[in-house]
Amino acid sequence: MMKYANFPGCSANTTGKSFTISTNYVAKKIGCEFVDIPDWNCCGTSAAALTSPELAVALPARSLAIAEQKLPGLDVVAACAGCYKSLRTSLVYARKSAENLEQVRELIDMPYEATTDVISLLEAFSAPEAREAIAAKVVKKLRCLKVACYYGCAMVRPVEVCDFDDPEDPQSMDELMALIGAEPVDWAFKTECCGAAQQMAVPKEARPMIERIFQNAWANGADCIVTSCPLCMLNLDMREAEINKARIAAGKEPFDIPCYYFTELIGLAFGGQASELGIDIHFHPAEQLLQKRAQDAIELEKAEAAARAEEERRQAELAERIARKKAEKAAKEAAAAKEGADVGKEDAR
Amino acid sequence: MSRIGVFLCYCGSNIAGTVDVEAVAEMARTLPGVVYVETNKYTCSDPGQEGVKNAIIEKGIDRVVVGPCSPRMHEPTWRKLLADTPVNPYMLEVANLREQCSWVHKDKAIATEKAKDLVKMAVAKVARLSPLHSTEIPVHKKALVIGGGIAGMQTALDIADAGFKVTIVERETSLGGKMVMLDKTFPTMDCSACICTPKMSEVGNHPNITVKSYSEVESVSGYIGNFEVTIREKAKYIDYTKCTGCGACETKCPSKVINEFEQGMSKRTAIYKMFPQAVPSKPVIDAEHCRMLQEGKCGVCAKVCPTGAINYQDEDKLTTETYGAIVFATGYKLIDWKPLYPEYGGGKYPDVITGLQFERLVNASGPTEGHILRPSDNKEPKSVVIIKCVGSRDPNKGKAYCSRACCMYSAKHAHQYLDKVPDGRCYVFYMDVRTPGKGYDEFYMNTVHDGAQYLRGRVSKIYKEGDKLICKGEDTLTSQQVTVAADMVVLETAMVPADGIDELAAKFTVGRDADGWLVEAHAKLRPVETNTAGIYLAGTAQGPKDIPDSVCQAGAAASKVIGLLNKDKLESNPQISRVNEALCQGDGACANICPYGAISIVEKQFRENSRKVTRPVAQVNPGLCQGCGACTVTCRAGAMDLMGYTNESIMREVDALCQW
Amino acid sequence: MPVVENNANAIPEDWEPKIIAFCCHWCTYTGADLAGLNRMNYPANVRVLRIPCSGRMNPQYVIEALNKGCDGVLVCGCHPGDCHYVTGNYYARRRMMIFKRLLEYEGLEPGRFQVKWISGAEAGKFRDTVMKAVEDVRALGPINLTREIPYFELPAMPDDDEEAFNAVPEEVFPEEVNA
Amino acid sequence: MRAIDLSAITDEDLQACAAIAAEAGVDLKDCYQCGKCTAGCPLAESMDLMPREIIRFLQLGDLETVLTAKTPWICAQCDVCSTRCPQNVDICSTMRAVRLASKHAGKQPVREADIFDDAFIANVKSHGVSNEQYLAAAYNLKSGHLMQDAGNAIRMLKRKMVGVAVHNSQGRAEVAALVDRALAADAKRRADASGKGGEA
Repeated sequence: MMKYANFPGCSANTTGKSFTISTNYVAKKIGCEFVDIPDWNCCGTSAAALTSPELAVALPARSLAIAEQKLPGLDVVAACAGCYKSLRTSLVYARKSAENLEQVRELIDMPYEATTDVISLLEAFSAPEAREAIAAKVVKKLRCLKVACYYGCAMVRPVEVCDFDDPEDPQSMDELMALIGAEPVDWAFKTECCGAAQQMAVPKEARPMIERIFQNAWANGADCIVTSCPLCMLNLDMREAEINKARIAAGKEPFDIPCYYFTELIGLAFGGQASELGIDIHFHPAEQLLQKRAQDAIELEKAEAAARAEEERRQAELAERIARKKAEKAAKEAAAAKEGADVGKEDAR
Repeated sequence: MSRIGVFLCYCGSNIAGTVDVEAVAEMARTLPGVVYVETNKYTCSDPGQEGVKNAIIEKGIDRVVVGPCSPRMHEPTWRKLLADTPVNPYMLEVANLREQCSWVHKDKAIATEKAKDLVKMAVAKVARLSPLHSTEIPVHKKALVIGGGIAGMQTALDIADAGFKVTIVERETSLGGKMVMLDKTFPTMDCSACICTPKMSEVGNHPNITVKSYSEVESVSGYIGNFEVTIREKAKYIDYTKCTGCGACETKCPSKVINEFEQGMSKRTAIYKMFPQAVPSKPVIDAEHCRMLQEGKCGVCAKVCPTGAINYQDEDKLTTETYGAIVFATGYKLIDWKPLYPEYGGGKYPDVITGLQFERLVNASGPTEGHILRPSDNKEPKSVVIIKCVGSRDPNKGKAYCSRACCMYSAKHAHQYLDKVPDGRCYVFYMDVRTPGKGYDEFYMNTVHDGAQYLRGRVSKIYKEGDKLICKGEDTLTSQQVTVAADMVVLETAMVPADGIDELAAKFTVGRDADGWLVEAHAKLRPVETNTAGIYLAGTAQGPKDIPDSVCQAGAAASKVIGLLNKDKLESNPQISRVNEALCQGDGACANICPYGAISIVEKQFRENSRKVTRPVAQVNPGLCQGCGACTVTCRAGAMDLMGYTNESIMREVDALCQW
Repeated sequence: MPVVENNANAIPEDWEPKIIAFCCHWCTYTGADLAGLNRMNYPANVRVLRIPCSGRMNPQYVIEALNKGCDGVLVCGCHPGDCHYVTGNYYARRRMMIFKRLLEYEGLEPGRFQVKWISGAEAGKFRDTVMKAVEDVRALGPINLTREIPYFELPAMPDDDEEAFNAVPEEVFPEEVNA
Repeated sequence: MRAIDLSAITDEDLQACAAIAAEAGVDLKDCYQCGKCTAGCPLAESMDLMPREIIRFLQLGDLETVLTAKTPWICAQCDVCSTRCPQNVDICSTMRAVRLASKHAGKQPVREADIFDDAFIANVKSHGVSNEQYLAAAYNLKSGHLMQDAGNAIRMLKRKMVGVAVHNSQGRAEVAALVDRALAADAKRRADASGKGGEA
């Protein structure tokens, strides 16, 4: 039974709407239950860490303490990578020593034992049970779709805090994509930072970070980028147009790389419609590519079917030829034996 | 009751100037057990020594206290003197009246009081000493060298040239080790094979050297002069007495296997010689990949062999021999960088290679016949990045230490690349260039003049865009991020101890440091000896080294071995630990802390209360024990004691000082 | 702890502290010899007892010395990491540190039992250590001044080693068993 | 360029640099300046000092240079430097500690970054959660970049991602109290540390 306490995060019903919709769609299909932490509050993200270490620990700890009391025994799932990192950082701090835990208790002024674990949505969907359920529900494999899985930095670093996948070349999302028939490409910017809040605070400095991510995905033959974080999504999807404008001005070819949440693509493979999954409200047009690849997949399947038929025909032909040869050989041998027998007879005579 | 003779020395005025020696002598006469006291102007002089000898015989003395200079100065002199008398040389105690009394105090009365105390202590101790006898250990005049790389070969040749028999055990099918894989050697750029293969054949042909290739040490027992070693010679499936090494079998074998010698960059057959100049120059069958041995079908090699040397029924052979000395020349391997550096692609880019792969690429007998062609598409790389310290100086991912040889061989690689690809570009990322060695810095500067671009900084990431490998680094000298779009990247990876050294070292009780290298007895003064007497170190078994250093150390280890084998017998130090088996509980605490592995726990049968009882007791190996006494304190039962420094004698010394 | 802060008044005028120094043969004893060769000067209150290695140092010797009226004990060996016998001084360090805490727990003033690492080259350090130890112990006064030490005779040891070891039970050799 | 008079560096400067390192849990002496942090930094090209140089100036005790550098304010806290550092120096935490020290010293080398974080925390304090549209508006107002992302705001409105309605956590009063408590604890720790520093 897959049941988790859910930490929705501030963007769940705003910029991360599509992520929430598609996650709920997938969760329902595979029988995974998410219970929102009652009265949760903002994790504080990097802004809290850059204001005060105490604040960075206290903000997430409050939501975790509530989860511990109200939803005992359930692991907390955070869909947003930023929330995931903040929650885990606070948790790891509290678990480090009894003094730390006591300090956190004082800061949040609540009972707290730091017993509830925090995992990311990607981790929850990568669990063996979830993967089996996903594999069972796929009705339409997303063949021909070359995806660059983008994990971002908060999902895998620092290693002491986020230790569920490799910090340089994580694989969990690639495996999920392969599970639904898509082709994950091997690319190098899986865990490069998208700039996070700095895209707002220091946009001029931070924009090249996004461009380089698109550049490497494109150079490695990806059709699209798949993410697991609403902030990464916002930075990539919303700002692609602006980057393309600058590229055109500089005489460079613009990118045409739509971005998806991994849950959207899983939903699609379950037979969901783009509008059911929130794919229709992306900034960069996201539906055409999927339609085109679906068409490609149909053609590929046709071609494969033709190739299979051709192969069967050749096999049959070959079998027939072998049978004919065998029959000829047998006839010849029989003749020779007869002749030999005749010679023998003559000799005997 | 003991008959103690006390011989006090004036040492001219050295002692007598500050100590009233006669007063001390007067006191000594009153001490229990003392039967004779004599003073002398110079006891260590010939007449002085003669006097001592005469007194011993005349007065029937059975133990001796001398009160001259420090025992560190003349203790051996006194022991030698006693050896010529009926007194056992270990029934001796020296009171240090000069260095630790007369020379450090000015007031005669006070110094005399102290001298009296020192003599009291010595008398008290000597009264409790018992005679000790050194035993003679025979020395088997034969050495075992483990490892047939350049260090092992040099050690073996030096020992063999001195006239002693040597056996080399080599795990691989041929001698040569890592050196024979290299293309050229810095700083002189000699062809490595040209200077290494003659050594290999010299070793192979030396009348005093037995080469056991494809063999490993199975077990060992014994001690200095008498190591009994069992060697497992793996099945070669070829009768070397019949094989002529013609190579017909290799040309016909149908199985193709990844070639380890070429660092995985080409294939070899299942019946193979490691490389053309291998010694012994005969093939073996790699059983794991042989179709005949795996599936029972094939047998091509047996069919083509003109001398009928193939024997599919061959089995491992065990032989046991006794050796007087053992040299570890087990060498190194390169660290497996792939799991450690995912940011460098973790092995998924075929054109990110190691230095050893580069050596094979640039070698005329290598997989590309010496043309530098990158593995992915066999194109000549026009831009090469060399990264130093991959796994070295990186405690986060690899090893904290510096691998010592990389600065030089990376300069060599840059030089070789620019030599073979004159229109190519070469970038070397480094943190420091360390070139202490004759002609080394000049070599590095020449490489810089060849056009190698040295960049001070560590590369953070290598990734692929198109068919280029993008290397992101910082030139810390200008504080700029730099990127290079390279065709090929060479990682100069750290040296780590060879596989299996942990087990081997444990068999011989040779210590290993935190990184796994074998530990020398003293970093400065005994660099080629181990803490186990009779076992020596040569080459990179002890730590990262280049070829000249390995050869030097090999010679040093050989000279130690020759010094040992030159002796017919060793005299054991009798001042070693002794077990009181009545008290020993056999719990092995002593064995656990002994740094020399000298104590073992054995089952022994005793007759106790008219019954036969079998129980474990500690046993001290006199060939291994060095007499430190650490075990004596750790024994809870007090069963362990140190001869010459027994608990009883030290306690009485203390008592003498306090109460007499 | 029954430590008397200042017992200057109680110390007899003609009293001289008696200190025993257990020195390892390879480092500290050599350093002490070097102090002599350099004609350094230090108080004569310390008597050196030579042991092969600080790892040989049995805590019992310290008890014996203090019990029999020594005013202070020094234990000196090679610097950790420099032991002639590789690991002896590491064992000594652990044993002596624990033992020192035990003695202090029992009420011994810390100055009476000191452990120092002195190399064969550190003649100066040997001199300084001796001077410091003498000074410390002198300030503390005679050992039986600050506490009542009941005289306690350790169980008698066999008078002669040879006899002690002759007491070993008779071993039965395999041949004998077979026979 | 300028010359640094190393003998003019005061003990207080050295102590302040050590305190920054201590807050970050870093031993500055571990760094041997290989530059791997800078090499992998996705923002280094926009920084006035390389991340490696920040560590170097801390090693030297040049506090003023460190506190006025833009680098820690441009840093996106992506942790790639710390993950790859051969000597396990947590450069990312050091950046954070430097930035906080700079903030508390009243420096504002990159005004916008400081305004953004303050606006974010103020937003969280009043609503318990972050309301992106109001955060952006507040940021634009305070930083003077009035039109930044205005086009994107319209696109978001069209997609009904944002609206005028404010989301509030039910426990926003509790959250506000928590923020105050945390900041008070932070201030107390800093005061204690500087008090100690003064004594030493």
